[in-house]
Amino acid sequence: MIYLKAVLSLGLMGAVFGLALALAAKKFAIEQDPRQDRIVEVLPGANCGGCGFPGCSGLAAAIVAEKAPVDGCPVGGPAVAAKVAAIMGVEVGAAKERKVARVLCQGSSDNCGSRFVYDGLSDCKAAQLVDGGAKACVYGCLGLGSCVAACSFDALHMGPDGLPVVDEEECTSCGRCVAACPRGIIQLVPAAQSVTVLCRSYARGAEVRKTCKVGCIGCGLCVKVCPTGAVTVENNLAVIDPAKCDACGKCVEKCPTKCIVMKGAKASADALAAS
Amino acid sequence: MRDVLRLGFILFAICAVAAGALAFVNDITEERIAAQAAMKLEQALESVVPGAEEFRDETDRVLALKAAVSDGGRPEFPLINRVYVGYDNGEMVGTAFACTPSGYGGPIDAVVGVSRDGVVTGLTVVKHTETPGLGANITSRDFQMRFVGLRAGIPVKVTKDGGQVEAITGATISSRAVASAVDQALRLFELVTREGVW
Amino acid sequence: MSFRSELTKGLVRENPTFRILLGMCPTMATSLAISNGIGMGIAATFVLVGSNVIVSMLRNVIPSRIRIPCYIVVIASFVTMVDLIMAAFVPKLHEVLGIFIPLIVVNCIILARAEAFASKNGVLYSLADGIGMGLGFTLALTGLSAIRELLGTGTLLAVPDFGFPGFRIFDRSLAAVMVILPPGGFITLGLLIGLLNSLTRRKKKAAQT
Amino acid sequence: MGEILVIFFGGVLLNNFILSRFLGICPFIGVSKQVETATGMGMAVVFVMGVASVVTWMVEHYILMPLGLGYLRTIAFILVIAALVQLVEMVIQKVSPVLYKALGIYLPLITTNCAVLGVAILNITEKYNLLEAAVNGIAGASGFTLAIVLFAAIRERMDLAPIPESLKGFPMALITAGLMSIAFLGFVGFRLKELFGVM
Amino acid sequence: MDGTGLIVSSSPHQRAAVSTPVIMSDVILALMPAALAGVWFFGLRALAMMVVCVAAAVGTEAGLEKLMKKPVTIEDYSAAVAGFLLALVLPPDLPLWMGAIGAAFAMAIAKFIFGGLGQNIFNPALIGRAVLLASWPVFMTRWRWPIFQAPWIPDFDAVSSATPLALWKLNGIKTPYLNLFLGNVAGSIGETSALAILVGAAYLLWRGHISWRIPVSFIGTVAVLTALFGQDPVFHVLAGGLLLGAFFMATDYVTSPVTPKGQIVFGVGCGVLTVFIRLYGGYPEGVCYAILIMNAAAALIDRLTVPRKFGEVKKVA
Amino acid sequence: MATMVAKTFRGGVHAHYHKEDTASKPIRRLPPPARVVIPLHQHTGAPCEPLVKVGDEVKVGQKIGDSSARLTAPVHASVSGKVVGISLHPQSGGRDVLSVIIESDGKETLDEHVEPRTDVDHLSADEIKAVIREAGIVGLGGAAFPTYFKLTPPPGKSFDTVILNGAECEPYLSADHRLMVERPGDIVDGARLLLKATGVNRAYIGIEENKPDAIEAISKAVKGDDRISVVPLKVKYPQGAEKQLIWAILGREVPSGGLPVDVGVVVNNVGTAAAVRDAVFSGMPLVERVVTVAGSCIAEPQNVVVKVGMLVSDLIEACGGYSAPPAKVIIGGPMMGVAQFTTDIPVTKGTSGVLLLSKDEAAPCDAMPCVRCGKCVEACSMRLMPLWIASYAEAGRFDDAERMNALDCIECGCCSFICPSRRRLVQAIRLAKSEIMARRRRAQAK
Repeated sequence: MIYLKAVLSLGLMGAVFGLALALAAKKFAIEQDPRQDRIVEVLPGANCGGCGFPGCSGLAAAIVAEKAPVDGCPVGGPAVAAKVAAIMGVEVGAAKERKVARVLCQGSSDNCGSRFVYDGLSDCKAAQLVDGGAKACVYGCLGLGSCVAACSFDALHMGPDGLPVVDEEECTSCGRCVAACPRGIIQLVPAAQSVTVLCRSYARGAEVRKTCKVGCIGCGLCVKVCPTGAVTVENNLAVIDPAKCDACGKCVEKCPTKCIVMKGAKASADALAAS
Repeated sequence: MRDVLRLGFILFAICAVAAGALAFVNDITEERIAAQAAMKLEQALESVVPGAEEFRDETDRVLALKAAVSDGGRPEFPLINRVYVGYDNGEMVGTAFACTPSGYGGPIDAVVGVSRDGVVTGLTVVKHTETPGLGANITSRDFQMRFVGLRAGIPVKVTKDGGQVEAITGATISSRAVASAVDQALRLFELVTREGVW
Repeated sequence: MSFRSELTKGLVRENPTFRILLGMCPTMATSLAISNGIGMGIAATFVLVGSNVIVSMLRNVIPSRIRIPCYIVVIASFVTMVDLIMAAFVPKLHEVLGIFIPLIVVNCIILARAEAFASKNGVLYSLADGIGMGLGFTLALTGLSAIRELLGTGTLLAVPDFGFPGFRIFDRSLAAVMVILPPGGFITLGLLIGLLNSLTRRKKKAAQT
Repeated sequence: MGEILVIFFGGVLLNNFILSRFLGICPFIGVSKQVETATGMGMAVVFVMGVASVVTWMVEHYILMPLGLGYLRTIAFILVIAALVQLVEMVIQKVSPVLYKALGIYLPLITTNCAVLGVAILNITEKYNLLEAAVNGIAGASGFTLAIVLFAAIRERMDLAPIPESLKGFPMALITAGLMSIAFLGFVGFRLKELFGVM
Repeated sequence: MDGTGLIVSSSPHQRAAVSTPVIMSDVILALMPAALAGVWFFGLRALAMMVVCVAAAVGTEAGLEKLMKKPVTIEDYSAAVAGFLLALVLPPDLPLWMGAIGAAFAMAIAKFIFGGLGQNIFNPALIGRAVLLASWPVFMTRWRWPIFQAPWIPDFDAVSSATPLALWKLNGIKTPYLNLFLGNVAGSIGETSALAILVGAAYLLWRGHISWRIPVSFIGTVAVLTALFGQDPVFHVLAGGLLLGAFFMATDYVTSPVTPKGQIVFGVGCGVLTVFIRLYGGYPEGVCYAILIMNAAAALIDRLTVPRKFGEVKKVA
Repeated sequence: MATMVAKTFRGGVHAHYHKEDTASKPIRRLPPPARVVIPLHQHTGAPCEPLVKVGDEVKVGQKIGDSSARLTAPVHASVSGKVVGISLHPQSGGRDVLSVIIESDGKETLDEHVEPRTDVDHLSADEIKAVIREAGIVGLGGAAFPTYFKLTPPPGKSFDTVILNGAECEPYLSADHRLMVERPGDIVDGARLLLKATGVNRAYIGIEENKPDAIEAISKAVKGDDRISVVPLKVKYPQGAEKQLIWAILGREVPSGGLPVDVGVVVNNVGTAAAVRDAVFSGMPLVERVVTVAGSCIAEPQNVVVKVGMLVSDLIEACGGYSAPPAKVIIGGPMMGVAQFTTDIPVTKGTSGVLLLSKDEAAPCDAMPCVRCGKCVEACSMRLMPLWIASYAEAGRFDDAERMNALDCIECGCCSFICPSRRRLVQAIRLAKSEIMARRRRAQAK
């Protein structure tokens, strides 16, 4: 008897609530794509905003709404894109080339001086607003480290010479440092690109020579020596087309101000060979 | 709709099984628990009313009387739960009041023993959740002895409130709670005596 | 995934209190003395293991809409069982733990493990997970209790309700009562988690370089 | 009226669920990043705890006690609460997607908010009548709301502070709650009954 | 290559003379009368307490900063101020090591881990005091009479260790105004002499370091409320830690609201809580807890009292 | 008039004024420099196109640059001589601006357009405005907003009051003060022209109380014209900021994001009024202005009348050169002026002062953590919460900075001035404003 009372009363309560919940579930049913939650689970969860949406859940919502591509997460790379694609049931295009951030300036305090003594916030954008920044070269790195502060992957550090250094292994190409730089000195380049022009100055050669020891003077020597026609000079600045460059290193040798450099695997192999 | 019924049924089934299992466990433990509680109560009662060999639960009688004399509003003795009268050879030797005052950490279960002539004969704390090292000292014999010998007719209060009982240092609230329980026990005793119940 | 790794992960790597940060309420409320901590830990472990196993067995039967009520019913059943059994057979210990036993129901660890692990894994692994997590919880609780008991009362391993005064380390009048008051619970646990965080960070850094 | 005020202020200030009873810590720390969401969560808890107090009180007094099924209290109460919370969740999701989004995953956490079960059990052990139980539930929840909103405002400020890396987040939340709890020690021993003339 | 070598910064190029370290050292200066009164009434023991608390506070801050490899900031005097204030709100006979623990806890837990100067939520000195009171209530409620006897107490021995507020609350004995004003009563080291505190407060007000809003609303609320409750407002203003708290603790920049309206709300809140704790609370004195509770509310008050910006369209309700 | 209670606004700071060196000395007219560099963009609005070529001979007052844009102001030659170059030249604030460089012939030949007008009383409002536009007059207080544009209310709005700003609350500067003392009649004539141009018959001239001689002189000059009254103002910075001035004099609050015209008011500097008078009465365009040269590093601090285009380095030379090597060179006042890294920049229409501060005055200081004293909140003349805007800006949380009304900041500098922790509040708020505006532009572009 005592058993029956217990079983029945609690069982009935269970049944009542079960029914109520089930009914409510019907009545208050809401359309939400279950894929969204699954995509959020797959995404890295850093909420870095590199995709251009407010956080990972924002991107997930956009992907589900087909307002963003399945490979919209620059941090996750192809691995995440594949998983997202599986959830969305679409094929990913050719895997995107991995990109890394590169600092296109060598104007350390030794190479490029300053126009005045800056007294203010340690923030590049704020410094840029004060008489256009203290750096002698108006295109050069201000060196206050806003990009370092912006990086949430510990991939950027301030070097001893006052220039930021990218740890290309850690870099996820989220693009936050690019957005943090008031002078567009940091750019995302294909990780495979080994020859880079480390200068952003559009100033004429004579002016560059006045302000910086390692700036591009637009002399065009590199254009002349390049066997594949990958180098051009636009607006007094050498530009390398990564598609044509075969990393032969001739321009690097010829450059009078040493503003074209070899980076990455090739560079270390060469260094090894030289030693 | 079938789906709805299905959900209801599953929850029903799980609840039913759970209830059954619990009823079973309850069945086999109930007696033991009751026996444990009874034993514990017995011990507590004996410790506060020395000399009694038998206790009778006379709560209902006392409460009926209390209802008769009070105006029927809120209970006048909210802290008193049960009243046990101790007898020795059929003669009343004292009364034990089970009280539950609120301490610092929650309710305190205490039993207060009062002799026939209205003197506190013993106090014991059965259960409490006071702060160890401070309020928990209400279980210490030293503290409990401070109440023994107090008489009905004089309000029981801690010294901080102008009374006669020294509170435990740093644990005024717990002490105050116990004092209030003793106070109510004595007042109820006085009322009952005045009405000539025993 | 192996039985063994599921068993040990709860101890340190995924310790429910220090790493996953679950079950804070009972952790702080009961960690006043080592005896409380161990008793609570064992009771919680029992419930955790039982509910993990049952939930894992029922995982394919329970519809997702009502899974939370179902899990809770299962958990509550085990809690009530523990409550009744302890009251009957170890009344002293039952008294020591008092009101904290029914509150095991709402210990987030248990529901979280049911939801996050047992509902997705087989019975064996769920069993291991339950034991591991339970032990981890007990470990954390014991550690925290030890600190609070020592600083707050000056003793270690005291079980007053059994008449055992414990080992007195320093005089009671010098003990900092605040440590066993609510603020002490918050602050001690916060500092302890912070300390473990900084140790892990240091380790990670050391491993990197 | 005095009794009701005593219960209410007792629940909000003296026996604050978070700061002196350790009930409801998980949502307290989880949903306190912004004042707006904290307020929303607080409101949800007030509603749930008020209703839960009434329903569990009725379950106790109309089903369990008459049938002598006291040992089923825990399980019955938690069942009621779980179902109730889920209902509330569904309703909010339908009625106010904004609120739902803000509270996000924390709504289900109200289920495991020990405060709700705690208040239901306290209502019974304190022998409250129906009205007192309802007030106690709302008071406990208001205390929760007070603590969480104050804490959220503090936390917004702490967001900009250079806090040591390993203490960031959870540990800091606990420590701040601890300091708030120290401040609330000021209410210990407060004679509410005297203030409201209930002796 | 520093170009012209000229300094360029964003405007403004002119700054007011008062700096944070100057304010802090002025606070120390303003506390001197109260500290001297404490030494006068309670002897060199009081001085020892001040030295220990200041040393512990400064040492803790410097030590932690060294440990965490952060710049050492003891030269802003804020640690010294906190230690000094803590000593002034402790009983003169508290064991010195307890004072040191209070100061260390205050600096480490209430200030340093919150991010140091300017980031703490609660007044460190008051946290130190509250922690000591919660930890060692016995030691923290043991008072001593100053050099003079207390002739207004009929049965002197029975209550030889009570502050005026406790005497009034528990025994109904009211200490004469003059003794309260001069400070010849039992109490914390720096809180007994209203005269000394007012001298220091006047200096801070004259220097413009504190505004009138918090002290006036705080003390005013206490006076009005106690009068409403049929108490003696003058006694309540002079007794206990109200004046010290209102002028030196509640006005702490970091832990009080920044908006003018918020400061008044803060002061009124402190006043209300103080009176309620004094009249109905478990402690004779409520200033410390009242301020701590309002500290917890300061961030919210700030949020709710953002001034109406100039030119904001007045909304018609 | 003397019994009138000085008016003011809420907030603000009391700064050390440092005006004693220059305020008592009469304005000195400097001889024309050998060479001037006249930027084609000295004003708010579109830059001018050059109207001359290299090699052209120009005369004083000859228009050398203009634009067809709606919001612009033409520029005129300030000396007679030969155009030797039209090229980029640095201007205040580190910008390079296309400038016309003229080698003076020292003859000061006037352009034929410059001749006194005899029919002033018969000019219509539109004719006056046309004269003002052609004369290239802009606000001389510092912002250099084209005056004719200001005087034309946008459709649907109208003026009922003209205010002349003689507050001159910036420390060090005394150019307006001297002008009011020396040419009160011209200023009042200018005020009358502005009344006519806007069709209004109520004008106030607000002057801070610390210039009793100016108040007296102007009061004397307005006697008999009851349309114009002089209003003494309390000495407090930024008393001369447009919105604060309107509030102090009229009790009207310019709505957030709005302009004085929204409350029916047009505010002009007293110097602008004098320039308007000159343009209308003598036909002389704006080619020179009064500049305060001050600071502890200038040998002869004083107010001088300077040709627009004169290089600051030449100006310093003409004032006796440095008395000590300056650490900071500021164009404008110390509160809102712009620090320069070179003196190779021209004086423009908006240059109210040149300050040379010593190392002690300009010493860079380390910012300490904010102690939340709330002094910046009390001092903010726009009643904002500078500490919050700045903290959010420094943390890169610009949305939050916007929510705290960063865009309402007028950059008066009171918060940074008063901050005991020496925080760079204004710079951080500027950063926030520029980022918020950049985001808005990006959002619009999308």
